[in-house]
Amino acid sequence: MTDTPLLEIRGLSKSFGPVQVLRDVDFTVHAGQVTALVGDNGAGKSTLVKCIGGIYSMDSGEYLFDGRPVSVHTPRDAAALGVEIVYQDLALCDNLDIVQNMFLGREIRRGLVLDDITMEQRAAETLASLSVRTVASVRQPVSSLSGGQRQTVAIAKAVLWNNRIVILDEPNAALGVAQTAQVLELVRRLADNGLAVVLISHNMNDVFAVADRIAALYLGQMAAEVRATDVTHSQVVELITTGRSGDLGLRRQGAAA
Amino acid sequence: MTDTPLLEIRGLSKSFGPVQVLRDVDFTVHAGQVTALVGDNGAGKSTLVKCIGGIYSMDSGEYLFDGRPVSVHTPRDAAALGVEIVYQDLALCDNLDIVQNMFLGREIRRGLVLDDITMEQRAAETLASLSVRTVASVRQPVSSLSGGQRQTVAIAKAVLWNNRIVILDEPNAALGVAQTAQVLELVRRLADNGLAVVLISHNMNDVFAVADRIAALYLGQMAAEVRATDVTHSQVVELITTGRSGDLGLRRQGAAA
Amino acid sequence: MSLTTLPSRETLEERRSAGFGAYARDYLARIRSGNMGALPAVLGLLALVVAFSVARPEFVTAGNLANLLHQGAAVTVIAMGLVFVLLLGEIDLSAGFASGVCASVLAVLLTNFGVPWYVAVLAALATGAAIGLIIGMLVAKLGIPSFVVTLAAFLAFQGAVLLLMKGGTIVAVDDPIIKKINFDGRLAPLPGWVLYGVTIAGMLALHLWKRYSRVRHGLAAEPRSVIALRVVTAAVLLGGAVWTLNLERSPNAAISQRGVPMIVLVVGVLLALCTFVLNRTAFGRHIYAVGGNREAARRAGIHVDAIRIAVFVICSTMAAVGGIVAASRDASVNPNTGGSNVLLYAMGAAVIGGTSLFGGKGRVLNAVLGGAVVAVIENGMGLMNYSPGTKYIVTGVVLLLAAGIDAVTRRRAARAGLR
Amino acid sequence: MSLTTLPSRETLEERRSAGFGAYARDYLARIRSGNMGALPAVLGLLALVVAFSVARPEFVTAGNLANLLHQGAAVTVIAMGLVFVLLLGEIDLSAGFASGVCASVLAVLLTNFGVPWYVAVLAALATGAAIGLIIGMLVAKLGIPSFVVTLAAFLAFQGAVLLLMKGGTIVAVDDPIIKKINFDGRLAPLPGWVLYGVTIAGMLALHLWKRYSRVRHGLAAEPRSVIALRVVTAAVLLGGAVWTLNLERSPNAAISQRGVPMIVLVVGVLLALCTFVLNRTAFGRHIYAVGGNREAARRAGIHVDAIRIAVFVICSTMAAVGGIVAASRDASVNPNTGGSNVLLYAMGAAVIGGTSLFGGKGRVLNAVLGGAVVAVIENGMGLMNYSPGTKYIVTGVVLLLAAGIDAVTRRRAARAGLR
Amino acid sequence: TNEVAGKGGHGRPRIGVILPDSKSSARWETADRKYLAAAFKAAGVDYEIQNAQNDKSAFTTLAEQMITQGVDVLMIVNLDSGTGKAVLDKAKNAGVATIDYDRLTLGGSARYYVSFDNTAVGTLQGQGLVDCLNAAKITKPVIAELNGAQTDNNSTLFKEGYDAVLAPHFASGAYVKGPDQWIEEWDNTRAGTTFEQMMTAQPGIGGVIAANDGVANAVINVLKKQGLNGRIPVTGQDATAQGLQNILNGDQCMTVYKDVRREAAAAAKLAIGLAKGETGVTDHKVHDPVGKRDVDSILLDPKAITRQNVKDVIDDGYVAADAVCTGEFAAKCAAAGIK
Ligand SMILES: Nc1ncnc2c1ncn2[C@@H]1O[C@H](COP(=O)(O)OP(=O)(O)OP(=O)(O)O)[C@@H](O)[C@H]1O
Ligand SMILES: Nc1ncnc2c1ncn2[C@@H]1O[C@H](COP(=O)(O)OP(=O)(O)OP(=O)(O)O)[C@@H](O)[C@H]1O
Ligand SMILES: [Mg+2]
Ligand SMILES: [Mg+2]
Repeated sequence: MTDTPLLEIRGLSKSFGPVQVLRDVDFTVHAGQVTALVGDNGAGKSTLVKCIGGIYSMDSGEYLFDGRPVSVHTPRDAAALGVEIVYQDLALCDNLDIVQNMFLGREIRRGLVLDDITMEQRAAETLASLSVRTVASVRQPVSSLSGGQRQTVAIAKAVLWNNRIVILDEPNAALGVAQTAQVLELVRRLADNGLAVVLISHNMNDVFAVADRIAALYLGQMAAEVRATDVTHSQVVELITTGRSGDLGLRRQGAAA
Repeated sequence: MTDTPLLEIRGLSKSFGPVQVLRDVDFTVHAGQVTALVGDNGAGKSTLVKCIGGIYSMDSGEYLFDGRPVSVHTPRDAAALGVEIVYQDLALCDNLDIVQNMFLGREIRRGLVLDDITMEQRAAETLASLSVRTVASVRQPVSSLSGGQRQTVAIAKAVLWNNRIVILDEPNAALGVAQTAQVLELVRRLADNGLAVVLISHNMNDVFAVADRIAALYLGQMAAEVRATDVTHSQVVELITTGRSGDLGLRRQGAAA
Repeated sequence: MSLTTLPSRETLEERRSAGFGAYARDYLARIRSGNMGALPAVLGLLALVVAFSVARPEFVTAGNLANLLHQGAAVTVIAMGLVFVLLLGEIDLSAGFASGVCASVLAVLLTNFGVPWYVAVLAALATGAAIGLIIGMLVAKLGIPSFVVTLAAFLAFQGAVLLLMKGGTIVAVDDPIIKKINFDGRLAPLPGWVLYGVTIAGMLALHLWKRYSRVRHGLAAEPRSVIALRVVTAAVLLGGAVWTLNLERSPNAAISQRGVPMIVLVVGVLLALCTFVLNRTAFGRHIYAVGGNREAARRAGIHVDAIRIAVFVICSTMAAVGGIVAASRDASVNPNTGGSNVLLYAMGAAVIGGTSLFGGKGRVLNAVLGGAVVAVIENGMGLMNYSPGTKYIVTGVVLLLAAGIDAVTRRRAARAGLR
Repeated sequence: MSLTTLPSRETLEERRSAGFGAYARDYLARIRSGNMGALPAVLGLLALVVAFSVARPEFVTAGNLANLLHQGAAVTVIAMGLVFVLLLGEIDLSAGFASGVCASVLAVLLTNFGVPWYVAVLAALATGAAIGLIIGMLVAKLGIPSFVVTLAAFLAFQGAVLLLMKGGTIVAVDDPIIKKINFDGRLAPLPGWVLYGVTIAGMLALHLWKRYSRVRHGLAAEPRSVIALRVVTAAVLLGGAVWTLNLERSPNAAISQRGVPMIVLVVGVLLALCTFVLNRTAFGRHIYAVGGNREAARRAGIHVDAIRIAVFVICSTMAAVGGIVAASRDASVNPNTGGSNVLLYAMGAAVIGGTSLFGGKGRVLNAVLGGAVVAVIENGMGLMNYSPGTKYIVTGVVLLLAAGIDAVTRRRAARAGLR
Repeated sequence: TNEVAGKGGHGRPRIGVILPDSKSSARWETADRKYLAAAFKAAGVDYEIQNAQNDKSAFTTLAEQMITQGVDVLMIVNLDSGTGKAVLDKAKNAGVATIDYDRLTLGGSARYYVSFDNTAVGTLQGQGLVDCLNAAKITKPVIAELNGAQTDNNSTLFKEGYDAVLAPHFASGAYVKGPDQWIEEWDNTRAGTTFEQMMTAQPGIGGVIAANDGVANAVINVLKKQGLNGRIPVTGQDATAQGLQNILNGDQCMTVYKDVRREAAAAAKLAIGLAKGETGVTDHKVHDPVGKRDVDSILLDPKAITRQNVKDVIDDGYVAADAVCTGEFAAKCAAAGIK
C-alpha cells in the first residue's frame, strides 16, 4: 500500500438538469487494493463511475491520477490513463459477435488486416477461464446471449488488457454461483498483481470476501471510506440505508442538506 | 396446496437455429407456493420463462393451465391467463416515464381519456412500498433511472395487477439490501395470498428464504424439482453446476445426451 | 393487489408545493439540460422571419402573412400525418403522391362525375385510409420494410395519378365549398375575434382544470403564474396574427380580403385533434411505446401490428386531407399534385420540428412549427430575385441555418447535462 | 493479463471438426432461423429474371444483358456508398445530386477547360470527398440530424449543378478514356476469360488459406466440400455471364461488340474494396459498432465522430464515382444528372438488399444485388410498351413483389426461431 | 416607397414573369430571361422574373407574391394548366392583366397568348424525318417515337403535329409504327435507357422522332455505341449548340428553331403596353377547347434546321458560333459556311 492513491476524486458534484445526483464527493483508489463502493439504489454509484470513465462530464471537482491532476472528458482519456470499466448497463454492440465485442476499439491487426484468428483464440480462452461453459460459439452475436453470458463477456473484455485500474459495476448481478466465485477470485488476483480494483456490489458477502476498503455513498454524498477490517456487515448496511452508523458516516446536518 | 398444478409445462423443447436450448423440459407451478427456478448461466431459465410468457413459440411440448391444455402464442395470451412476468431484460420503454411504463397496455381511462392522475397516484404508492426513496419524480423518463430503480419499476409494474401467476426473472439482481428484503417479503405475501410465484435467482440465500419448491435446470434439461425443505444449500449448488447430486438430478446418460 | 404505502414519500412529492420561482428555476435547468420542447424550433423560425423582413420589407405585410398560411398548409398537414409514422420509426415515402391520388379522386368525382362536394371529400378520405391500410398490412403482416413498401407505393401512385388524370391533363376543382378550404375561405373579422376569444378561454380553462384536479389529488402542479404566462403569450401571439389578418390586404379595391383564412381553422382543429390523440388517449400512448421499444410494447400486451397499421392509415388519411387542401389552393388537380418536393418538404418539416427518424420522439405541434419554417423559407425566397441556381443554393443554406440554430442550442444545452 | 485456461472447452469447439454433413445441417438450420445472408435477395432477383424472360424473350439476349449492366451501374455504385451511411443509421438524401455535381465538375473541366481526363476524374473525386467532409462535419460536430443536412444539400447541389451547367445546357463528355468506363469500354474475349480465371482462382485461394490458418490454430473451419460448392457456384454463374457477354451482340455488322463491359470490372473492384474495408479492417468493424450501439462504441474508445465523418466522405466519394459512371454512359452531363429517381432507387437498392435504416446491419454485396433488382425492373419495364401511368404502377407492384419474396422468406424462416 | 398597397400606390408600371423550370430546356434561363429583361429595362418598367423550378407549389407561391406586391401585368409559362388556371384566376380577381407565354393554359383566363405554334413544331419534325428517310433511301423503316413529358401540354401538341404527318405513311405501309413512349420530365438519362430498350425490343428501328435536342442527343449516344449513328435519322427541337453539332456531324437529321428573341420581344411589347394601360395588338385567335373560348394571340412560326441552314441560327445570334464550332467542329462549321 503506497501513500499517494492511484486515483483520487475530490469534491465531485454532478447534476442532471434539476436533479443533483452527486454532492461534493471524495473518492480514492489505491493500487494493489480492492475498494468496494456500496450504496443504496440510486445513491449515485454508477454516476460516480461514469464520471471517472469520462462518460459524463463533471460539474465540478478534481480528478487526480498518480497524484497529478488530469482532465478526463471522453472514454478515450480514461482508457489512456489505464482505467478500464465494466458498466452496469454493459453497453455491448448487439450486432457484433462475442469476439468482435471483446476486442472492440483495440482490435489485433496484422498490418491493415484484422487478425481474427488470434482474437478468436484469446476470446475463447478468457471466456473459459471465467467458467462459461454454455456458449455455443464465440462467433455468436451477443444479442443471443443469456443475461449472465453477456455479463461475462463484458467482464472478459475489461480484463483482457493491461490496465492500472479496473472498475466493475455490479459484475456479479447476473452471474451464477460458479461464475461469481470465479469473478471474485479474479478480482483478488488483479489486486494482488498490483492493480487498483473498484467493485460495486449490493451483496455484502461478496464485498467482505474481497474488499480491502469500503466506500459508502448515501444519497449522492460520500458517507464513509473505511477499511474493511474495521467494520461489520451490519455497520455497512446501516451506512448504506441511513448514511451513518455510530460515529461513522455523515453528520446529521449533512444528511439533511 | 392443491393437487392439480396451476401451470404445467410438459416436454418443452426449444431451439434457436442449430442451438438446442431446452430439451424435453417439464415444469410445474402450484398456487400458493413460491417455486424457485435455478440453474447455471445459460442453462435456459430465461428461455423457459419466455416460452411461458408467449414471447417465444415452443418447438414442441404441452402448456397446461389449471389442468387444461391452452395455447399461448403471444404475450397477450399469457396475460389473459393471468400470467405476469418480470423479464430479466426488463423491456421498459425508455422514452416513457415511470407512470406510463407501469400502466403500459393497461392504462386507466375515463371514457376515452387517460386518467393520469389516478395512475400517477397509484404508481407513486407502489414504488414507495418497494422502498424506493431516491426517485425524484414518477414523471421521470425511465432512461434516467439507475439500474436498481429500473428493476423496481419493472417489478412494480408486474404486481399492480390481479394475476394468478407472477414470474420474476432475477428480480433482485440490481437491488440494494433494503429493496431486496422488500421484494422477498412481497414474494412471500403474494404466495400467501394464493398466487403462484416463480422466482429465478442465483442467490441461494434468497432462494431458501422464500421458496417452497426448487426446480433446477442444467444445460437445458430439468435436473430436479424438489421441495425446498428436502435439500440443502450445497445440494442445490451441486445440481446447478453438475446437474446431479447424490440420487437427485439427471441420469448420467441423460446428462451426456 | 394493494400494497401498504410506506411513509417516506417526501422525495417523490418534494416539488408538489413549489411556487413560480422554483418552477422557473426548474424550467431553466431543464432547458440547460437539453430538454427544451418547442423552444429551438421557435428560435429558428424567429431568426428566419427577422432575416427575411430585413431583406424584403414586403415579407411582413398582411397579404404575405395570408399567402404564407395558404402556401404552407398542405405540406404541414402531410407532415402532421408523417409524425405518426415517424413516431414508430417507420417511414412513408408515398405520402406525397398519396395526397395526389386522393386529390385526383376528389377532382375527378367533383368535376367529371359531378357528385356533391361532401361525397367527393369522403371518397378522397376513404381512398387515403384504404391506401394506409394496404401499406400498413404489407409492413406489419408481411414484414416488408416500410421504406420498400412505400417506395413501391411512391412509384405506383405516380402512375395512378396519371391514369386518373387520363395521361396528363388537369382537372379543375371549381366547387365553391372546396375552394373555401384553402382558396378564398375567410372568417369575417368579427367571427374571427369570437373564435379567438373562445380558443384562449378554452386554453385557460383546460389548464386551470388540470391544475385544480392535480392539486386536489395531492400531486405536483404548475403554479398559477406559469399558466398565466403561457396563456398570455398565446393570447398576444394569436391576437397579433388575427389583428394582422383582419386588415385589408386585397390589392384590388373592388374585392375585400379581410379576415383569418379558413385554412388556419382547419390546421388548428387537426393540430388539436392529433395532439389529443397522442397525449391523452391510450392509443397515443401505445404509439409512443411501440416507437420507443417495440418488444417492450409487445410484452405489455399492446397489439403492435394493429398500432403499426393504424399509423399508416392515419398518415395516408392526413395525406388525403393535405391533398384536398392542395387541390383547394390550386383550384385544380394535375398529375404533379403531391409530387416534386412535397414529400421531402413534409418529412423535413417533421424532422426539423424534432421528430426522430428512429421513433418514439416527436410531437405534432413541432411538425406545424417545422412546416412554418419550410413555408417561411419558400415564401421568403420567392421574394428574392435570384437565378434558379443561386436560389436552390441559398434555400439549402437557409434551411441549414434554421435547423442549425435548433441543433446548436440543443447541443450547447445538452453539454451541460447528459452526454 | 493472462488467465489460466480451464479445461472444459468442448462446447466452444464442438463444431471444430464437423464435416460437410454437419455443416449443411447447420446451414439449413440457420436458414430456417432467418439468418439467410444473400439468399432472399438472390431469390427475388431470380424470380424477376424468369418473369421478364417469359414476358419478353428479348430480355435474355446478350445485348440486353450488357445494356442492363450499363444501365444499373451508376445507381449500384451510389447504393454501395449509401450502405456505409446507412450502416451508421444515418441517411444521405444528397447522394444523387452530389453525383450530379461531381459529374458536372468532370464534364466542365474536360470539355470547357480541356484538362486531361485524369485531372478531371481526380477533381470530381475530390469534390465528392469535400462534399462528404462538409456534410459529415455538420452532422457529427454540430449535431444537426443528417436528414436535415442532406435535405439542405439536396437543394443546394441542384443549384450548384445549374450554376456549373450555366443554367441548364448539356455538356458533352467526349473523352475516349472516360467513355471507356461505361460507354464503350470492353474487355476483349480472351482477356475476359483470363480475368475470370484469375478471379475464381483468387477466390479459391483465399478460402483455402483462411481454412488452413484456422485449422492450424485449432479453430472451427468450413469443410472443404462447402468451399468447393461455393467456388463452383461462383465459377458457373460468372462463367455463364462471361460466355454470354463474349457473344457478338452488335446489331451493326461493321462493329464488333464482344466482351465483358469495363463497368463490370469497375463495380467488381469497388465491391471487393468495400467488402474488404468493412469486413477485414478495424475501420470497418468500428462502422458496424457505431451503427449497432453508438454509446457502446464510444465507451470502447472508438472515435465516433471521426467514423461518422468518414462514412459521409466515403458515401459522397462513391457518389462521385457514380456520377462519373453516369457521365460516361450518357457521354454527357445535364442538370438532371443524378436527379429524378436516382436517389430513391439507390436507397431502395441498399434497403432491398437487406441494409437496415436503423444502422448496424448491411453488406455492400447486398447493395449490388439490390441494384441488380432495380436495374432488372427498369430494364424489363422498358421492354414493355406501357403508358407512363401503367408503367409506374407495374414498376411499383413488381418492386413490391421482388421485395416481398425476400421478406416472406425471411419471415417464414424467422417464425421457426426467434420472435 | 412601399409599393405593396396596390396599383394606385406607385408610379412606375410593374411586370411579373414566371418561368417554368431550368431543366427541361435551357432556353428559359439562357434566352427568355435575358431577352425579356433587356426589353423591360429598355422600356423603363419595373419587372421581376422568377423561375418556379418545375415546382407547382412554388409556382403558385411566386404568383401570389407578385400579385401581393402589386404587379400590373403577370406573364406566366404554366407548368400545367391546372396551376396556371388557379394563378390566372387569382390575378384576374386582383385586377392584374395576364399573358400566357409560350404555353396556353387550357381553361384559363389569360387575356393574351404569345407563343410559337406548337403543332407546327411537331409538323416540322414529322416532315423533317420523312425528308431524311427519303434522302437516306431507307425503306419500310420502323419509326420510334420519344415524346416529351406527358404532363406538358406542349408535348401533346408536338405529338399531334408529327403523328399527323406520319399517320398516312403508316397507313400506306411505307413506314412501320414502332415503340412510342413518353419521357417523364424530359429526362435525358431516362431517354437513353428508354431508347436502348426500344432497340432491344425492336432491333430494326430505322427512324426516330425525338421531341427535343436533349432527348435526341441521348438517342444518338445509344446509336453511337452501336456504330449506327448517322444511319438512322433522329429529329430534335430547340436548336441547341449540342443539337447543331449533332446536325453538323450528320448524326441528327434536323432540329426546330424557335427564335426566342422574337417570342420574347413580342411578349415584352405586349406586356409593357398593358402595364401602361394600353390594349394589345394581336394577329391570331387560338381556340381553348377546355375553356371554350378564343384567346387573342400572337403566334410565331418555327423553322426547321438541317445541315444546310445551321448557319441561319448562328447568323441570328441565337447560338454563338464559338459554342458550336469547338475543336473538331471548326472544320465542319467552315464547310457549312459558318464563321
Ligand atoms: N441521465 C440522468 N438524468 C436524470 N437523473 C439521472 C440520470 N442518471 C441517473 N440519474 C439519477 O441519479 C441517481 C443516481 O443514479 P445511479 O445510476 O448513479 O445510481 P446507483 O447508485 O448506481 O444505483 P443502482 O444501485 O440502482 O445501480 C438516481 O436517482 C437516478 O434517477
Ligand atoms: N435468441 C437466441 N439465439 C441463439 N441462442 C440463444 C438465444 N437466446 C438464448 N440463447 C442461448 O440459449 C441458452 C440459454 O439462455 P437463457 O437466457 O435461457 O439462459 P439463463 O438460464 O436465463 O441464463 P442466465 O442465468 O445467464 O440468465 C444460452 O446458451 C444462450 O446463449
Ligand atoms: Mg448503478
Ligand atoms: Mg436468464
